[in-house]
Amino acid sequence: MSGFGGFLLRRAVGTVITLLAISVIVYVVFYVTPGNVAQITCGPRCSPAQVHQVAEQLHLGDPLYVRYWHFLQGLFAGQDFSTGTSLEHCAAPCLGQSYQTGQQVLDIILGKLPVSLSLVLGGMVLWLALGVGTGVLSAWRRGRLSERVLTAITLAGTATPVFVIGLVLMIVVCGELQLLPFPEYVAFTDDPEQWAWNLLLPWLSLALIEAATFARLTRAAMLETLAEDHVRTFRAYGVGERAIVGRHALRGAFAPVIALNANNVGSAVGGAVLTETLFGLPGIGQELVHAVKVVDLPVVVGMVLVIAFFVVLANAVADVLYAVADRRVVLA
Amino acid sequence: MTESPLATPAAGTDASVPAAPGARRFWRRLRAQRAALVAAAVVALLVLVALAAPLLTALEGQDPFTYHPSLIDSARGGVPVGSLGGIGAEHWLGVEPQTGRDLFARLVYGARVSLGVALAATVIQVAIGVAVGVAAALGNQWVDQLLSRITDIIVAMPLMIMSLALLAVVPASFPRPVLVTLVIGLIAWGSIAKIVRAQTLSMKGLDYVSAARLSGWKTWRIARRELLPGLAAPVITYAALLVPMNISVEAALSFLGVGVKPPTPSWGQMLTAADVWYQAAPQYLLLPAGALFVTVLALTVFGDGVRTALDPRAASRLRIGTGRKDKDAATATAAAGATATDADATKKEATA
Amino acid sequence: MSLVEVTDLSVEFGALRAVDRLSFSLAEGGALALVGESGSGKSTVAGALLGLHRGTGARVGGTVRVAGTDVRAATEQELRRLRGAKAAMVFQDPLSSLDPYYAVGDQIAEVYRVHTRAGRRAARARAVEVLDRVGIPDAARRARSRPHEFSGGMRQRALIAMALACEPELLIADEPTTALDVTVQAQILDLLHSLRTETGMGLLLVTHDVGVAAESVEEVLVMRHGRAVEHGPVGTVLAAPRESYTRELLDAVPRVDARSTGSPATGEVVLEATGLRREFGRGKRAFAAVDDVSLTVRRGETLGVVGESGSGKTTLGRMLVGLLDPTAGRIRYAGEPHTGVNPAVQMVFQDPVSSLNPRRSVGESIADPLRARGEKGAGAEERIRGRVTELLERVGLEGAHYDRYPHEFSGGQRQRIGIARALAADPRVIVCDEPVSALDVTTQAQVVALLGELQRELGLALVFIAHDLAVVRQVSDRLAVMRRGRLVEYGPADEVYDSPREEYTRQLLAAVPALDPELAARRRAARRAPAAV
Amino acid sequence: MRQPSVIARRVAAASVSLVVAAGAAACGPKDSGAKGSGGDSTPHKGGTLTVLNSEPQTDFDPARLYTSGGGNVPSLVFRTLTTRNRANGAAGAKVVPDLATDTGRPNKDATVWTYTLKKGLKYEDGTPITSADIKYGIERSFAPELSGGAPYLRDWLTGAANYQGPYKDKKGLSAIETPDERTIVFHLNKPEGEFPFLATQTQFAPVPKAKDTGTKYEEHPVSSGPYQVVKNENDGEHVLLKRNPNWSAATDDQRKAYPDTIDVRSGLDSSVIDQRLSASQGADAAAVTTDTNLGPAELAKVTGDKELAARVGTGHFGYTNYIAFNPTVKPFDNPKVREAIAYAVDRSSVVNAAGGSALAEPATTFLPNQKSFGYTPYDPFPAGASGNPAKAKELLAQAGYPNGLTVTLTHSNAKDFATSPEIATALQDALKKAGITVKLQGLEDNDYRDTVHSVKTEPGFFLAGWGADWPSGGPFLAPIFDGRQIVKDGANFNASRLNDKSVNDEIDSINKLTDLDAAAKRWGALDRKIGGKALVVPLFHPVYKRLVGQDIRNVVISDWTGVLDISQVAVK
Repeated sequence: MSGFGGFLLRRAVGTVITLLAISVIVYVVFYVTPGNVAQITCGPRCSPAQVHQVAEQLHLGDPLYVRYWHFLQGLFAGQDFSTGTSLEHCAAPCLGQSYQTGQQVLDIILGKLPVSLSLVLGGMVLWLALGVGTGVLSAWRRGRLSERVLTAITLAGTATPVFVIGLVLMIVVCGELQLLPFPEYVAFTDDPEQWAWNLLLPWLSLALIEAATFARLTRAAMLETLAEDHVRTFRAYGVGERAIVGRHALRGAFAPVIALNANNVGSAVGGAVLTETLFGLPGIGQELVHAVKVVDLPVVVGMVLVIAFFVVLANAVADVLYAVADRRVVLA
Repeated sequence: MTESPLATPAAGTDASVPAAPGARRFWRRLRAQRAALVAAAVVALLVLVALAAPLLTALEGQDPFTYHPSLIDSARGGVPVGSLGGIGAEHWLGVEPQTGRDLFARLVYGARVSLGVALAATVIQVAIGVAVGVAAALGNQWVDQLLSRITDIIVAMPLMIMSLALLAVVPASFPRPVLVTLVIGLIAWGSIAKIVRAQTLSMKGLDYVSAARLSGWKTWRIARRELLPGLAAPVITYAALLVPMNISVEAALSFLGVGVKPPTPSWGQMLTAADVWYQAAPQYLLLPAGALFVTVLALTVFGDGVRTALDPRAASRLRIGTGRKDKDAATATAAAGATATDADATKKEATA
Repeated sequence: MSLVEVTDLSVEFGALRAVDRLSFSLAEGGALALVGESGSGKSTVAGALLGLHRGTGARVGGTVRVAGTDVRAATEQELRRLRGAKAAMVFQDPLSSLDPYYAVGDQIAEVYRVHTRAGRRAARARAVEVLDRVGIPDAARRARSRPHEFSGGMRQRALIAMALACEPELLIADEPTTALDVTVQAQILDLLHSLRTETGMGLLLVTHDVGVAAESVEEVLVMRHGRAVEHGPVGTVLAAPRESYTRELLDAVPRVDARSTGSPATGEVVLEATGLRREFGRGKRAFAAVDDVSLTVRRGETLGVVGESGSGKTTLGRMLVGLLDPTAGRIRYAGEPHTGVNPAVQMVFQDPVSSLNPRRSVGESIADPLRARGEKGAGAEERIRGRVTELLERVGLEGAHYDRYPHEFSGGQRQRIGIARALAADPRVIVCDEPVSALDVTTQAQVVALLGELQRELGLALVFIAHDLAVVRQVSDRLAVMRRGRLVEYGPADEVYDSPREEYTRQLLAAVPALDPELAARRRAARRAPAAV
Repeated sequence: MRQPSVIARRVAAASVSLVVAAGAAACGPKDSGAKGSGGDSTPHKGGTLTVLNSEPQTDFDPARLYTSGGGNVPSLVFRTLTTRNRANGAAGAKVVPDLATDTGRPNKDATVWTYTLKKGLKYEDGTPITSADIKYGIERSFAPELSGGAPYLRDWLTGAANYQGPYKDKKGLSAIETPDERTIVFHLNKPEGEFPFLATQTQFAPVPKAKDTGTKYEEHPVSSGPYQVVKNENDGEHVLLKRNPNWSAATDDQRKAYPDTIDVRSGLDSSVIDQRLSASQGADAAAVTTDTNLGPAELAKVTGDKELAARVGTGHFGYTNYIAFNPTVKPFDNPKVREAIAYAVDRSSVVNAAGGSALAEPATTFLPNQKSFGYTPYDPFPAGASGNPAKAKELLAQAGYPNGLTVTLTHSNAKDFATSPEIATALQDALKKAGITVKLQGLEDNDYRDTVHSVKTEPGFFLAGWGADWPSGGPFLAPIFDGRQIVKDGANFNASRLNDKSVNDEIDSINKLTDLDAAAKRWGALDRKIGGKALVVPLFHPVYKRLVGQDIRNVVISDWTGVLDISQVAVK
């Protein structure tokens, strides 16, 4: 299917361009951010001479385009960093070293990614179940009271900020009722059972926010399909209402839900910063917020690129899934 | 424009019953949905409260800034004295812990910021989104490619992070509420641009647009006279979903410490400070959370109502208006469906 | 006992009474056609036979008995058993009548299993069987592909196969061929005919096209505003109609064999196209919608352009007015090469609904060309309003309509407004793309007459693009027949109609439904000889 | 990896949790009748201690750590020449020998200090600890890659001003001599009686040159203390410590080291920490926190819940929050204006903004209210509990502003309840009563620190705070009021630009004293003298109230750190 190959190639090139453009934007924005990076890195009581040495060490004196050139060099060819006693080579794609901690940015990301992914993927399962479930029910019971109640509950989820829901949930469930342990990230590889128990609450908070969006979309898509001509055909052939809603209307909502879900997962990797902060999950979003506050440019650029990559990847996946689900759509 | 697969449209079907002109039809459908009406009333009330904030606080005889140290118990962390957090004749909704400022006044002034920022940011997002969307749809191949690439970048850019960076960059002398509005406005117009571009592209092929071209009008005038009125429906529908989203973003920015600065009160800020008082002074948390909840709920329900009223196909489901499916390609049918998809993608990252 | 027994049927949607005390009956194996213009209520009757109006808020009066079941009194259970098993329905728009996400075979199997206790595999086998029966080649494989992978004709055959699956006693066909090309329409009508002779099932055909009725039924019932106007054997009704409305209806039907009144004009060449070509799509998927077409349009003359869907006639039309830039070839207006939009060459569009901006008043739309020309200075508004009023009256409407909105007009009136807008630019050439295809026969005739008057009075050159050979015959002086983007035949109209040189043109003409049932039967036998499409 | 946003001196324990709001919500569950910590209170060895913190143990390298008294968690791994006396209250503010046999033997004018290492000191891998390792450890702290420590070594050691660390100039520091394996001599460029206090910092921890891996050393530093590092994930986000077999209690009478393992977790929300400690279920019963105060919810409940009250440890750390003036900016050049503001300040509303009287005490002196600082109470401009607007108006009239004036107060946007918006708005409201309209200028945290600490951009009127590197007047008064410490092109802390010869001379003469009690009295007197100039307006001193789990025993809180000492705590 050369069309598909062509599509992938075009999307890959587009992605690279987009990511590079984003990295330029981030570099420019953070280059002008106030806050003397050398002073922050060196420490509160450093003498001007020491600050100058640190600035030298981190090439902070170079003009913007030189620093960006180093960044590109690192990305495509790798870079060497001195640990004082030895030279440490950071292989391509090397996103550089954090000013504050000296850790490789790539290591930081790889350390944080599993947290964000487990939060988002778990959340996805719940928000799909909750969202699509509510959507189908409200489409099935359209117009009746139960639909109004369902819609109100899901809308309530969207309307309340996560840091309020999360906190109240945590204090009631973990504190008062002691049903769940207080959320603390346990790597999946170490202990899957604990991993799940600990993440149940963050998943629920994240899902409550997203569920309403999916409920609304599922309901709208199903109602739209129910108004199509082919539903009339099947009614004219005596097919029961339950089969019509179950087989045909739900199938009609399949494509838009997939597309939205892929987008959601993509942007949630970086966007779940509030949930991560509240539940103390060391994810990408929380790390990025901190890095911005201490103007740790390499970490910020690295993180933003990773988040943007997931968003763009998610959009591409959304398009492919949409085309697969609805054969009539041709991959542009 | 290839040959349409069907040789002729359905000549034989029953003639369409003449329907009321756009506006009247819209109001009739909107009135038919009780939930949307209630929501519209709530939204109107909120806007009124926000505008009349000084009047209301004067009525209560308080203002959002004066401290009342006597009304809080310093030894217990600044918990308000008196039942239910000091609710009484003098302070209708009690007093704020640690500072003793009047909660009712702060809530009412807070509405100004939260609603003001959200509405203004939405206007910016719509303006940029429509401009970019229409330009991309009507421009030549390169213009379309460039603008679409830019839109992809904006959508891919994590909203929260860029707000943090921009809010850190701009000197503090710049008035903060305006800055927050600009930041939210400048960063979240991506999805509306996509919707407008799709809708304009679909309208570009319509016969009355071709007719306008034939009569000699230039692209720009055609865009203004023919296309923009057609865009009103999807844009209004989407804007009604954007406002609650922007309110939540302002609250999130405050939670991360970069939102509106004290002493200007805003719901997001109150929530951020209040979350630790969950047990000691619950009303401090419940009041702003309740206010935020009611506003976002009302706006979302109103937004849904507007969408259903504008979408002719939905009208038939509600068995009002023409009673027959309008196949009129120019109305917002397709766009309304797409609206739900795109609107919610950006919302996710803003407040999760 | 008759298959269908309808007495005093009336159906009301809110204030509108679509069907008014209609009674008729259909014997077993019989074939009846409900003929009438849009708004006559014929489709509503078809729907009432299967109780499709139940639950839509419509008020249904009178009694309807189909294959022994009283539809109005039937319980939900009985109604569902009736639909598909005893009486099956085929709809007009094949594209949207099938679920785009499921394979065609599966959909037929689903319907089959509703009415029989058959297992999944048996149902699928049945689906393949009926698909084969309706003439779909390689039925087993095609059963697995999805609706959008079928052509228009194939999809309609699949729908008919779905109807056959449960061997119903009655087949209701609501405008089954209206959305198809004339050649494909002929094949579908033949298929219906052979199925009826083979299975003996009854047929209720709903159509606006008298010719289609003549070809396929024994009895015809003419309807108007929900009431029966005339009912009788098709031969007598068509040959000697008793009611004046029926006569009026039959007179308005264009005949493909009627000689055109106009004489070939000798005016100078106003518009000339040489070697026009237009490609769509990129790389491997590119295809030429119009391939090397050259023709001329003379002042005061009408050039007819005929072809089936996909023949490239609309693309050609849009290139002539400059809306579409040709990939190759040139257009010369009054001798000079010209690219892009040309005020002297205007267009009338096909779909009355989308040809006028619903949010602007009718007068404003007509005034567009005047304002675009820069009608400035004092009194410009009066002059414009005057000119528009003049144009409105010239196309048979009133000046007072200036401030009304498009949705307050009927299809025919909207086309007249479209013509007025074209005239506002004082063009020398008007390209009409399917101007009357969306209209009823009577309105069609009036609009065609209006175009003829305007041509004679203003010396306009007209390009009349359509798929209906009979209508084109009435208006054109010269004729171009197009097939897959190429000019198949090009010459004086009468010459091409009476003695077509190309085999394709002959096939086209043969497929046009004749008003005379005997002639139709002979033609059907002649057609049976060559293999089906 | 996360530097606390406050600029002032670090606290003894891991850095003060100034990023997270001071208050923390937590609602203790119904009291599940667990045995109070009082019960059988004799501590025993064994078990696992969990430390629940907000801030991670970033830069866990002796060269980079900036601690007061060797730090809480770091001092479990890095023993230093001297250390703080692990005892409750004022006794805990003294310095005692650790690796060295004594607290150091000065020469006549305290410019040369000699230390001798105890016998039998070993690293975790069994190799002996030598004086050369101590010297190498100090030299490392000068390398730019390992920046972050306190400035004293650079200022005090002769010829160390532009030394760039062992990686760049190999020959090392001449100011430090190691005549034999157990003796080390420090040569200073001016008399420093309080050198033994400096020797408690982690820079004085031994680092074997062979095992040094530069910036990677922090992942697995060689331990000389009772515990060794098993795991250090994400630069201090999760640190796991296990017993160091080669540590001998005989050579270390300060660290009890009861638990077998110590699990230090961070990145937790303050509300969660307080909630877990008050609930105290499962592993949390043997948990403590070193950086998160009680939240308003607990404060409100503590008065009623006896069991919970018993588990709260109250501590005082030498730290003062104050208003700083820049006399080179109008109208603050006029002392009357500064005095008027001092009178107008309402300390009770400021204390409430900082978390209430449980978490903050009003301050009228610049030195913290502890004996070791030589605290001598004085109040040059008595404003009473909630301000004296009348007196302030009177002074303003004298200063030429009869109908008040408008000024701009600069503060940080970080929620640290020290220089944060809440404190600024409290002051704004108070000064309004005295006719002084205050406009607020909130800056992002980094921007705030750069602006406030640079001579060129320093605003006229801003919030600031200062903490003790060690419990003595020296590190408090010198950097702020010593004229010679004004830095023209870098981080300057002498905001009031005071360059008074008598003050400078008095500082030098006190530095000569090695009798710390005598020095303390002199620092107290100097504080009162400077107070009279109204260069600063002290606001409040922080008070730490932190919960411990139910099984925690032997809670020791010294005045030096104000936080419970992990090396003393037991869980069995």
